[in-house]
Amino acid sequence: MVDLDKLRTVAKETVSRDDVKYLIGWSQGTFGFRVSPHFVKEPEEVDSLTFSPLCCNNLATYLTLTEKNPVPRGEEADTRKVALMVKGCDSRAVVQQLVEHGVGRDQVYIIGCPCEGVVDVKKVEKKFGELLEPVQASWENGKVSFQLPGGQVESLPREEVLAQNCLTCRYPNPVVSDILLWDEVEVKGNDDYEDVKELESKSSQDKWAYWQDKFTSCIRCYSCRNVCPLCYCEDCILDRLNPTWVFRSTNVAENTAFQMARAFHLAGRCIECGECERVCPVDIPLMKINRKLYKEVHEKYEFEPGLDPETKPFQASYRPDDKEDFIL
Amino acid sequence: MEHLKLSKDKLGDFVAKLGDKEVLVPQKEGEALKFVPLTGDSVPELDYANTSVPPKNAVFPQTETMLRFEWGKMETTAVTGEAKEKVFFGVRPCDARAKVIVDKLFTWDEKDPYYVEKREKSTVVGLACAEPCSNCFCTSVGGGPASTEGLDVLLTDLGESYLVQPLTDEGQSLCQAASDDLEKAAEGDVQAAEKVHQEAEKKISRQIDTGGIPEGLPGLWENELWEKVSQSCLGCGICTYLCPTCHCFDMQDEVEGFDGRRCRTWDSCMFSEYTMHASGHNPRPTRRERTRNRINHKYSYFVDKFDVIACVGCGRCISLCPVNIDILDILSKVKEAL
Amino acid sequence: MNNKPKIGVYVCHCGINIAKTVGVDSVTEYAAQLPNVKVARNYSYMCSDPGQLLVKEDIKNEGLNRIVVSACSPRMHEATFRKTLVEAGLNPYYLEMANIREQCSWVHEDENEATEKAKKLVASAVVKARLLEPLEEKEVEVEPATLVIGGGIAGIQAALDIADAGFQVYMVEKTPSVGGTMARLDKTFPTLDCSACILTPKMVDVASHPNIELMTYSQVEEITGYVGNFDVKVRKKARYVDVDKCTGCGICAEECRLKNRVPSEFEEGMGKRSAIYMPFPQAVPAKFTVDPERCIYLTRGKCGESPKCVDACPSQAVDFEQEDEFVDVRVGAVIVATGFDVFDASRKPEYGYQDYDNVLTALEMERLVSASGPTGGKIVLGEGDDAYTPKEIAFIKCVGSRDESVGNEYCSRVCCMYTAKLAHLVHEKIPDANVRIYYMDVRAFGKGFEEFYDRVRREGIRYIRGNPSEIFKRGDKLVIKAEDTLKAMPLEDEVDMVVLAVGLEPRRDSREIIDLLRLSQSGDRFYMEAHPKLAPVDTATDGVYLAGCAQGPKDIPDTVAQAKGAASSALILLSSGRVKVQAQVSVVNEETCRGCTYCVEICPYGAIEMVEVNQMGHQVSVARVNEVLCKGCGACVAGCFSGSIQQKSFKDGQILPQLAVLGVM
Amino acid sequence: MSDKFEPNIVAFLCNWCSYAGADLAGTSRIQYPPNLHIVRVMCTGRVNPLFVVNAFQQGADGVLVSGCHPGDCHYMEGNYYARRRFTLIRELLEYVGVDPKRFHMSWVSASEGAKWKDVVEEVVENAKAAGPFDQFRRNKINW
Repeated sequence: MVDLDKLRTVAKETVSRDDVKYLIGWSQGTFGFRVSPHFVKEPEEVDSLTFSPLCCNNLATYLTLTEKNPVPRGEEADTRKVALMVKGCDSRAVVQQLVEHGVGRDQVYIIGCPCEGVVDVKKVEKKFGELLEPVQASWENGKVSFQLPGGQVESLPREEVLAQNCLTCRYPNPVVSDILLWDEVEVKGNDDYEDVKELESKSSQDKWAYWQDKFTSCIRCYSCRNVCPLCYCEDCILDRLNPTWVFRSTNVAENTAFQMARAFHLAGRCIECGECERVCPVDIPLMKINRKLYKEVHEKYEFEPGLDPETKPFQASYRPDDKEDFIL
Repeated sequence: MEHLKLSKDKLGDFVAKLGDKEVLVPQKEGEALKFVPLTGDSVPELDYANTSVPPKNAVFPQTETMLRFEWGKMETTAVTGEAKEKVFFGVRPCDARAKVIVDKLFTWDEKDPYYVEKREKSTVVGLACAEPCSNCFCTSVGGGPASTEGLDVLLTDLGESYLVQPLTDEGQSLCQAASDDLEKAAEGDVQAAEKVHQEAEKKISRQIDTGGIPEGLPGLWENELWEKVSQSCLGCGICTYLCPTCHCFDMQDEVEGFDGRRCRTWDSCMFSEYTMHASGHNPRPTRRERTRNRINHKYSYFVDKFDVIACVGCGRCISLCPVNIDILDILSKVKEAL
Repeated sequence: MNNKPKIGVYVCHCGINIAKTVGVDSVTEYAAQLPNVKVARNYSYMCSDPGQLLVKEDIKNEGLNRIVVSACSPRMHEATFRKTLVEAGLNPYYLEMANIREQCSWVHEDENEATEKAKKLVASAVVKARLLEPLEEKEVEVEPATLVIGGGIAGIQAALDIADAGFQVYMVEKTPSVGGTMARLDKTFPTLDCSACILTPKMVDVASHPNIELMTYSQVEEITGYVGNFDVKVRKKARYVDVDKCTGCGICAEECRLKNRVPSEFEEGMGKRSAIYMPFPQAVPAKFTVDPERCIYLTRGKCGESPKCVDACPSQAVDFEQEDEFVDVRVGAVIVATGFDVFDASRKPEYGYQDYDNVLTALEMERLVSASGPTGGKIVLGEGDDAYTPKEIAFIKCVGSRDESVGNEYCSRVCCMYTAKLAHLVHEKIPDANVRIYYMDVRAFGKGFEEFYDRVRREGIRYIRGNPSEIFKRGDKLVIKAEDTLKAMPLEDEVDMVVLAVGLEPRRDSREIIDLLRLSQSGDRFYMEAHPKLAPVDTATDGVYLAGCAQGPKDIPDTVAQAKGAASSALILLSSGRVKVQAQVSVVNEETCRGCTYCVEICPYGAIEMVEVNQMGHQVSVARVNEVLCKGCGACVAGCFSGSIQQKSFKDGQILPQLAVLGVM
Repeated sequence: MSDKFEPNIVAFLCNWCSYAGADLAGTSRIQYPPNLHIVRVMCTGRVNPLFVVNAFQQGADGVLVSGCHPGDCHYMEGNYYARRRFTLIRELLEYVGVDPKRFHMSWVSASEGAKWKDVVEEVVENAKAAGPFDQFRRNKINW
């Protein structure tokens, strides 16, 4: 069961350690169902930290997103740890970053928060409309209850409000953590890739019609790439001009190439946190692409990323008896 | 110009009468609402708060060919004169104001032929806001749910009919073309519309007093508020690409085999490549500088040049930001630090 | 000289090979108007001296700085034209070739199809040429030593040549003695000189040569490194005999409880040996070895009170505590002389080799006729008192060669002549024997071969043209069912003895050497030479050479010639002391590298390591390529998501424009 | 026959096996359709799967990647990595709606000139059946 007092006391101790630079957690957003990532440097700031079904951000992205400012002459680079609160999927992102040396195990202090699934803001805003006053939410034995403005409490079944990948989530408990805030939750989800299979069964024309419509509306704002904890190249090849892989212009040809490159670069790496789909302003079902490759890697190679920090990266390893069903 | 009335069931014929012009209406594509050409004789439904993609895309397209060239031939063929007559139907007043603001830039010291040509060929039919979104704050930046700036005609929803206010002679000629669907508005209709506008204005609860911000902002250059507000920023392009007043663009030469084109594409000051120098040095290396620049440009530099804040308070950047960075929260912190 | 690309395009006619189907003039015209092309010519033979002169003149007069040669395959003449560029003072890597012969004119008859395709291939080459960068071939020291794998005549000859040239040689032989298959032959065709007489002196030379370190009863465990600097790990298998003490007296073999009860491999199983043995009398080194699979003490842990060989040995040389020893050596070149296996005749069941004792393979026959063989050279069949000398003897040729059903389509080159030799020896030892040879063809192609073949026929040995279909027993005689195709007469031939002229096959364990040295196999599964005509002793791996039957069936004269060839190739390396190393290696852009170590995991040669770098005050770990270890495969480049590691001459920026040109035209 | 669609195919061949196999088909004068244009790389491990997407974008109707049989790679492991990468990109291409007949991978060794001909014919045949590729091709129309 979520224990906010323990969360805040642990946060306070962590931030006041001298080997911790700052702690990243969630705090109530500025309006409606929003929650925003919160960087806590001083112990007093911990009180605004929270953990609720609204905390959908995968904070692991900040471990690799922080740009390194040039260190002024004479000063030392600040190599203290970063403390991070992680849900089940977030911790898998951290594991994958450890596998790829995106971050060192000694550079991050992981605070695990077993999670019973986060809310899909679009689903909820469709039900309650885009509210202004901040809303509180919490898990109540299998349901999610919302304290709406005006004191009214509304509790809805998980299936109606949770994000799609939370309903099928098999790793709600953090895979790696230095400290676990409360006891682990029972695994409810099971994933049989229904959405992927349903699209796979369609004909080539139908599939292309489906994706063509989606990719045409892509405005290449790169929020899907920048929110992803595993897309952290200094200078993404899709932005680069020499060589130019993808033109800057937005049309179905360049957008498809961009989305396929992003999906391929996540093959055997994506841990299905669902952030890319959440942030897309034009609602492209990006998880549907990632989950296709996740399914292939899982079924064909019995490999799931982000579970064991010691494994070799999937795309940097092979087995001589890998399947080859289409090679002439 | 005197007011007219259009009953809702005549909306379809009114739109059909807009002649051979291409009519752009707000329509859903997936979950996202954006301005797309009306197809066939379908009637635009107008019960929406605001489109997630602003109408700027039609006059300042995300990708626009400026000129074409071929291997071996020394001259290039400019791509102008291809703009088509367009009618924006159901534009919110804030988006219309945004066009006026952006016009100032594109007709500043150098008339931008591509933009100006499209702007002259477009007529804007606005729809006053009856139900503003939770993040709207147009009244704080000189706009309003029924402001008429940049509009040719303003419609106000009166229940089963619309009050039609032609505002410019463009709007006037438009209404003449569809005169048989319109009837003279009664005095009561005008008061009813007036009441709708006042109520809408009251519903806008988010405010910010922008007094002192344009002059004070440059002084906060090294203030630590920028660090605090930009820490969780992802550096993506949502708040700029979906902002009706953002107008930055990048020019690219795209070659295909032995011929190519120079095209203009949107760019965002929140991307690091935006200010990346050829030498690799970047004057705005981290998101702190970029966020600071974005706010300063809209609320200070633009005001110095054109004495209008380059923000119409549409609230898109607030509701669509993936990590809930709220421009009003930033501005309130700026006010404190002034 | 500013580096703005000025390209020269040269379209080759290759006589009519290209010009017959590709319109060379229209291709040249087309090339002339491509981007940055300053000069476009076509010429009948670009690889000829006048052809190369054309290029050199243009580089001088027109100031060309990129050259596109559209002619044959770069695998053929890339090196030639690189030399041309160097002679004209241009960096050799400013060259790009378009393959409009093997992959265009020779495979597409329709003229305009071939011409259109040639244009596209030229355009693709021109677009890449524009973006080529100059590369420097690094030079590395060469370790003045050679590793010879295999102690047969090929290995011995190569080792002696190199050692005589004054360089250190390490020879590794898997069996207890050098000599290989040749040591098991009696006489050698066509001169009939005794095999042991011409081989034993060379074996002794190998053992005693100051520059040769001989490691018999050993095998190569691991080879790493690159041309000029191979680090070799050799496993010296435990002999359980101290070679320094052993005098080769043989008392231990006499005393051994399994005295003469173990089938001798040297005698093809016909002779016997003890569990502690020396393969054959003239073995070098003349030392004894304990057979670990047969020795009672080693297999059961106890041999009576104490092993009889230990007690009997006058110099206490037998030592069952001995263990495998590992030796590390560093060499500049490797010569593979691992020889061949004889075709297993039981894979042709119709000849009854596995059923009847008097159906022998040619190698068994060699041991039979050999004076040092199990029967002291007498051709006898049967055991003890019912042994008899056969009268009717038949040879059958092409057993396991030129035969797709057993997967050996090739001709083993040696069977025709050794069959004639064996037939002659039989005739000599049993004057009144009737010898006949069933054959499809007689290939007596070498020096003195045809004369020897005539002489054998004149001695009354009958050649019957027809491949027997089956052999079965009737009474105590063998019946060969065959057809004399010249007389078109089917016949059943009763004989006492049949000798099968078995062919040569690649070693069963050739896979080990392939994995060690990254060799590839040609269609017949022998090791593949770099080029069958122009580079028969080289392999695809620099610094590794082939000698003898490892590269394909051949007789002793060819083997020795090839061994001397391999030795001279290795000596080129050793004598120059320096060698140029692959220039098209990978390089890392340390600014955009995010240190994910994918490339380090992917690199098969361990050529990439992570290094700590200070970037604007931050300690960052990035990848760095060791340009000497990198072989230039590029697997790391496609594995790098941020495109930070690129392979020179095959950069993403050089390949993508090719796709543009090939796509759009 | 003339208006019959002639596919334009881009092929990435590894220098040591398939390129040599194609050369062998040449020296043995084995005839095969001319639709296929070869880009030489040192190893299939070098071929970035995004080249395939880029080739389709830039006008290819079919793409082939051909290299050494597993175990024969001159650089030991290149083709193993290629096999895994191209299995994934093929699944992705098919999932996005690109006809699987457009992308092929093959193992052709230096001695398999005849097999090279069969591979080319099959690839060309399949591409012809799939028809011109225009799904996400960079066409100049919308410039």
